[in-house]
Amino acid sequence: MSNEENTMLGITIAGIKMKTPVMTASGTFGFGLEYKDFVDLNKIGAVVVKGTTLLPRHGNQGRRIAETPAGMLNSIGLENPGVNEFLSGILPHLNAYDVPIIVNISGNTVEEYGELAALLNASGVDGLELNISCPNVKEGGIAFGTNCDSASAVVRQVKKNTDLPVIVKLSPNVTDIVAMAQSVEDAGADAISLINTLLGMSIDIHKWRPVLGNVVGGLSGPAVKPIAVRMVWQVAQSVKVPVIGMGGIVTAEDAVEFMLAGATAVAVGTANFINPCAAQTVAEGIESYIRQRGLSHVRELVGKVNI
Amino acid sequence: MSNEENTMLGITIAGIKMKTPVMTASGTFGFGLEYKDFVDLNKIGAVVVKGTTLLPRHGNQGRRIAETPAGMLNSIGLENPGVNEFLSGILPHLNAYDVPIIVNISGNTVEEYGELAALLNASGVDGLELNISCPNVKEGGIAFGTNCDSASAVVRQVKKNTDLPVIVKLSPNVTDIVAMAQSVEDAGADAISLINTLLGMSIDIHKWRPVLGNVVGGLSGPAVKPIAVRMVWQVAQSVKVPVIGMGGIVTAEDAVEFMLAGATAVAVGTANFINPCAAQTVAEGIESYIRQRGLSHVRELVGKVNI
Amino acid sequence: MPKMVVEARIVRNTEIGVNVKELVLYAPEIAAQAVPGQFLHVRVSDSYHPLLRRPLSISDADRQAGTISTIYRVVGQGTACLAALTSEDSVNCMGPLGNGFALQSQRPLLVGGGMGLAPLLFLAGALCPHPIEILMGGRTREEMFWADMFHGKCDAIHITTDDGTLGSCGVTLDVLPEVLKNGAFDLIYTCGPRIMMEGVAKVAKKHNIPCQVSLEDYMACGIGGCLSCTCAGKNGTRKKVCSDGPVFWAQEVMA
Amino acid sequence: MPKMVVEARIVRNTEIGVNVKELVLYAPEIAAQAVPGQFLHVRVSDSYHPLLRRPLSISDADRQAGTISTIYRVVGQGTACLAALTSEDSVNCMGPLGNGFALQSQRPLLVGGGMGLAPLLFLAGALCPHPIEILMGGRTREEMFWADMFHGKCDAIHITTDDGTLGSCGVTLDVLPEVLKNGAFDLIYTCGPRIMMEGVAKVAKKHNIPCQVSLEDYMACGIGGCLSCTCAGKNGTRKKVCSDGPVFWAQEVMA
Ligand SMILES: Cc1cc2nc3c(=O)[nH]c(=O)nc-3n(C[C@H](O)[C@H](O)[C@H](O)COP(=O)(O)OP(=O)(O)OC[C@H]3O[C@@H](n4cnc5c(N)ncnc54)[C@H](O)[C@@H]3O)c2cc1C
Ligand SMILES: Cc1cc2nc3c(=O)[nH]c(=O)nc-3n(C[C@H](O)[C@H](O)[C@H](O)COP(=O)(O)OP(=O)(O)OC[C@H]3O[C@@H](n4cnc5c(N)ncnc54)[C@H](O)[C@@H]3O)c2cc1C
Ligand SMILES: Cc1cc2nc3c(=O)[nH]c(=O)nc-3n(C[C@H](O)[C@H](O)[C@H](O)COP(=O)(O)O)c2cc1C
Ligand SMILES: Cc1cc2nc3c(=O)[nH]c(=O)nc-3n(C[C@H](O)[C@H](O)[C@H](O)COP(=O)(O)O)c2cc1C
Ligand code: FES
Ligand code: FES
Repeated sequence: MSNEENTMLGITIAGIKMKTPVMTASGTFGFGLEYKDFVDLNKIGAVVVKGTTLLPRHGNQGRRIAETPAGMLNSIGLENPGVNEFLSGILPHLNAYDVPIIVNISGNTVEEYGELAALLNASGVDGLELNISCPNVKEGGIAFGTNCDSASAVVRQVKKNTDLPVIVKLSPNVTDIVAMAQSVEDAGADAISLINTLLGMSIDIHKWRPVLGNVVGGLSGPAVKPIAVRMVWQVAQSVKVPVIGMGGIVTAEDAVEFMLAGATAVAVGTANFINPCAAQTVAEGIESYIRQRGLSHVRELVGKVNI
Repeated sequence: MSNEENTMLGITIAGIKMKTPVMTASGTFGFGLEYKDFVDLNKIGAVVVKGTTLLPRHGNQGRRIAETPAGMLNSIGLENPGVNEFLSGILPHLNAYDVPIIVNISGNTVEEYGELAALLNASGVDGLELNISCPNVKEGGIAFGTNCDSASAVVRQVKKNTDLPVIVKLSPNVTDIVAMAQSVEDAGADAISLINTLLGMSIDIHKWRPVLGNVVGGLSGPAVKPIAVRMVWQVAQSVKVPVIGMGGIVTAEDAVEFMLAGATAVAVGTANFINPCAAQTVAEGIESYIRQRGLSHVRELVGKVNI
Repeated sequence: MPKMVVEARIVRNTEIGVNVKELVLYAPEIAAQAVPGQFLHVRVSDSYHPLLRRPLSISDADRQAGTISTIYRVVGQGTACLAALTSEDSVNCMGPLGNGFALQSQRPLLVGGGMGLAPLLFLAGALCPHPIEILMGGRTREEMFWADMFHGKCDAIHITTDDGTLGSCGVTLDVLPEVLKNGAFDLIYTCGPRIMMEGVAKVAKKHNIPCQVSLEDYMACGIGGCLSCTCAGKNGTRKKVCSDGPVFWAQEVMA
Repeated sequence: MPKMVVEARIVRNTEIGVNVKELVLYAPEIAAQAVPGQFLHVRVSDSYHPLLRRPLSISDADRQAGTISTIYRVVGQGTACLAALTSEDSVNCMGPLGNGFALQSQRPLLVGGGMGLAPLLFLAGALCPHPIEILMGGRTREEMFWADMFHGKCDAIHITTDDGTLGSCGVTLDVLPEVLKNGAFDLIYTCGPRIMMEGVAKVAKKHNIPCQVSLEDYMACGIGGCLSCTCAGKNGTRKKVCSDGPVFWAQEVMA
């Protein structure tokens, strides 16, 4: 990427400098390295790694994904090798690339979030994303993301334990997304990302059983895009911190829609499964779009929807 | 339809006898008569008419629908000729058919709901469906559907003013659908229908404007089906009154999925736009399914998902 | 006139202009009923993406052959799906929908712009053998394959293009006054961009000539059931473009 | 071995059995790399419905011609989309994915059931000129077009069908002990229904013959990034079927 291009797409979110505003959504891009044959990791805005927990997790039993119209359900259940293995076994490989690494973390208790944050307050990590909204783990998980007070408690605890920028990822499974966003902002969030998946279910009508081993799972993909755009638009108007938009982004046009709604950056999730180069093609498409519109920088799109 | 067939699909919900468990979702089937060239109205479970208000409404300005991946947004804004015109100009024509008529009503205040219920406590009307969840009107609408107390107040007021069965239609735009369902059941609901549309938004990236004149609109269609199935499953386990399931049903297989999740009856909405005969083809398909499984009645499906 | 939904075999789906195709369907029941101004509501794909049908005006109906035609421009995903179909495919098709043009004119003037010329083609055929004049507008010469299609059906064809590459340079409204001066028309039929139709209706009113317009709007059901497409009629009435129209008397829906 | 994603032209997509088709793609970069046991991850439609790719084993790779093949059964929406494509189309295709079979065997036995025979076909070609025996099972004679495909590649072909319409009546596991008695195999490769592979692995263990199994699971990414497809490995390890497999030594993933 030439310098000039850098200038058109380069952004800074909560102090994290990114070459493009296109990140990868946690859980859909492994630890980044899995995609290196398809994407130049040096050209991605930021790699947000798979949700990481204090101890290793095996995740949920049984079938973990189901296709739905223009979407998919997943119930991975936060399978991951645990924070220590991440730090010693994975992070060094990732740090061979010139790309910001954001670690998505999940805890069962407020204290666990704090512990994770402390452990990850390490060189080579550029930011934390708090997953307070995973619908796939029974012991809490989603509860933090649907209650303003517990969400704030998590954020405060994390902020106490880290110097890194803290992004809080919101659940869409709430009545009032704006109240959630304002609570975590008040508690010290440096940025807000949304949306995580919507809680859904599929039933196998031949077997009379849930399709997923975990019964319910999280809905993602193009199907959810209108809900995500609406929430990003509502939140972006109501908070001062930058918003990272995601939910169904597959094309550059989708990304532009989120940015017009108020997102400073975006993330591609399910799209990585459709097009393993998505993070790069979306960024390239945004740049063409900007050029065609005669703009000079991607920030000129942010929040520019005319109501 | 032969008698035997009647017996396989016939159900009673809150005292309303239906020949099939397939109703039409409010707002997607006009007042029924619009579809008479395509569907034999005598063979539909029940016609749920377009949302009706005390006074005529012109609805929202500007573009009212947008297509989204496997779904659509609408912001009709409850355009309707008002309850008086419905009673005098439309209902008599509908009553020429042998099909239960359920009137979907919306008010701006608790009192308006009561007044509507009193006016519709008329012969030729078989039930009321309370739309406490329309995301498309500014003056309240959705507020009733996202707060347990105001929802209960609406239900109690309506029950005071009518002898008809009262179905309460829930909004999916809530953190806790079960709490909403239990509140309206406690307040006297005779049945619960769900889901109404999810609040969404689309932005035109050429014009930098919302696609819909009303900025936001309600998402419906196959895209939302996994969310609807999950909510029906959660609610059916938590209330004693029958549940009417809807949200993305296009085929008989979709309908069976909702019934296994716990719906006693279902409604087809957006599907009517794809296939104007949907209400009939879905019912026929359910019957074939039942026969193939060697069952004798559709009720043998209800809530039978094996967890 | 009962409406119906049929699985219609594609007879042909051929390019007739740049990004413009003519689709001919075998649908004898619809062909037997269709009148000019009515439209089809076509399921362009079996998948849920795109989800909704696409409304397309009927540009011809051949009762003998049992076929109906429509002429469409490929503008987005739906019309692109349609363009990919071949004579081995069939499409699910509702029709004939809406109300057609009033056919009592003895001395009609047709004013059409862009794809609005499609229903006027069917209309011109139906108004024969009365002498017909048509005023048609397009962006550039390339779009004016229409002229060939109206030859033989019309006594006079007036053409405008935005860039002057065919006929007069300008838009139909520039030429309309002169056309009206030279002919004693008893009805003006217009279909095309909203702004053009509004202009035509205004001029028609000034000249005291009855005028029919054919409106477009985003449609879900196509049959009056969803209220996606309503517009304001006179005296505070509401009109559904799909089932009260798409053809209206200008004064019903325009100031 | 770098993985890649290519837009592959369809050379042919022909029916070779009841509801079974062979798809041949021109993808020289993938053909140059592919080894038996690897798979393709195919985007069956440009629309979002179906949304995800479909994993299909590579059944052949012709480096000279630059083509790769896959044999698939039409079971649902995705494979139906694929079946509708013709040599005028292309498909977006990731490959070659996963790890292939160990090729060191001098005296291999292949045991396959149903569509699990597809990767074994490629394997049989690669193991030549060693003497190969294959034991294949299917429901009924109709499904056993496979036998023709393995002719010339194998020295002995043992067949079972559930209904006895071809070969022995029963399942592969019924015949396996006898086959093992008559040959001194140094490696058993198996691909097919889970229950069959588990049975084969057990028998192999009893006979002290190394065994490779090729697992299947529902896959989103196909490259180890989503954890849709993980299973339990020995000693509490986790294995991703897509990137640690799909081929495993039996004792890695089975009791
Ligand atoms: C009664 C009626 C008759 C019509 N007859 C014809 C015809 O004979 N030939 C023809 O080419 N087109 C006709 N149209 C317009 C045609 O329906 C749209 O061009 C088509 O639906 C676009 O679908 P798409 O998926 O390709 O484009 P989309 O991706 O949906 O949209 C592409 C562009 O088309 C515009 N558009 C989409 N739908 C409509 C609509 N219903 N009305 C106005 N603009 C729309 C969008 O704003 C966008 O700019 C008619 C429309 C109506 C309502
Ligand atoms: C590594 C791998 C290699 C494969 N190789 C072949 C092959 O060479 N030939 C072949 O015909 N099939 C193969 N399959 C299975 C193939 O991927 C599925 O049949 C296909 O994805 C079904 O898609 P569909 O949309 O047609 O069916 P769907 O509607 O998705 O499902 C139809 C049926 O197929 C089952 N199914 C769907 N996906 C899978 C899957 N990933 N694994 C197991 N069952 C599934 C479903 O349970 C359902 O019963 C392979 C699968 C994997 C994981
Ligand atoms: C397979 C899968 C796994 C996911 N795992 C996580 C996770 O570990 N942590 C998290 O915060 N979000 C997780 N998500 C949610 C995504 O990061 C993203 O918020 C969501 O999928 C919406 O974006 P999309 O529609 O672009 O996929 C996961 C999503 C998928 C599909
Ligand atoms: C165009 C349109 C208009 C609607 N109008 C109403 C309404 O007036 N009252 C109401 O309760 N629900 C209304 N709905 C919601 C539907 O009745 C239904 O709950 C929702 O669309 C989900 O079902 P579906 O996915 O099958 O369409 C409307 C939906 C659509 C698409
Ligand atoms: S399109 Fe549904 S009312 Fe006109
Ligand atoms: S399919 Fe994504 S990890 Fe295997």
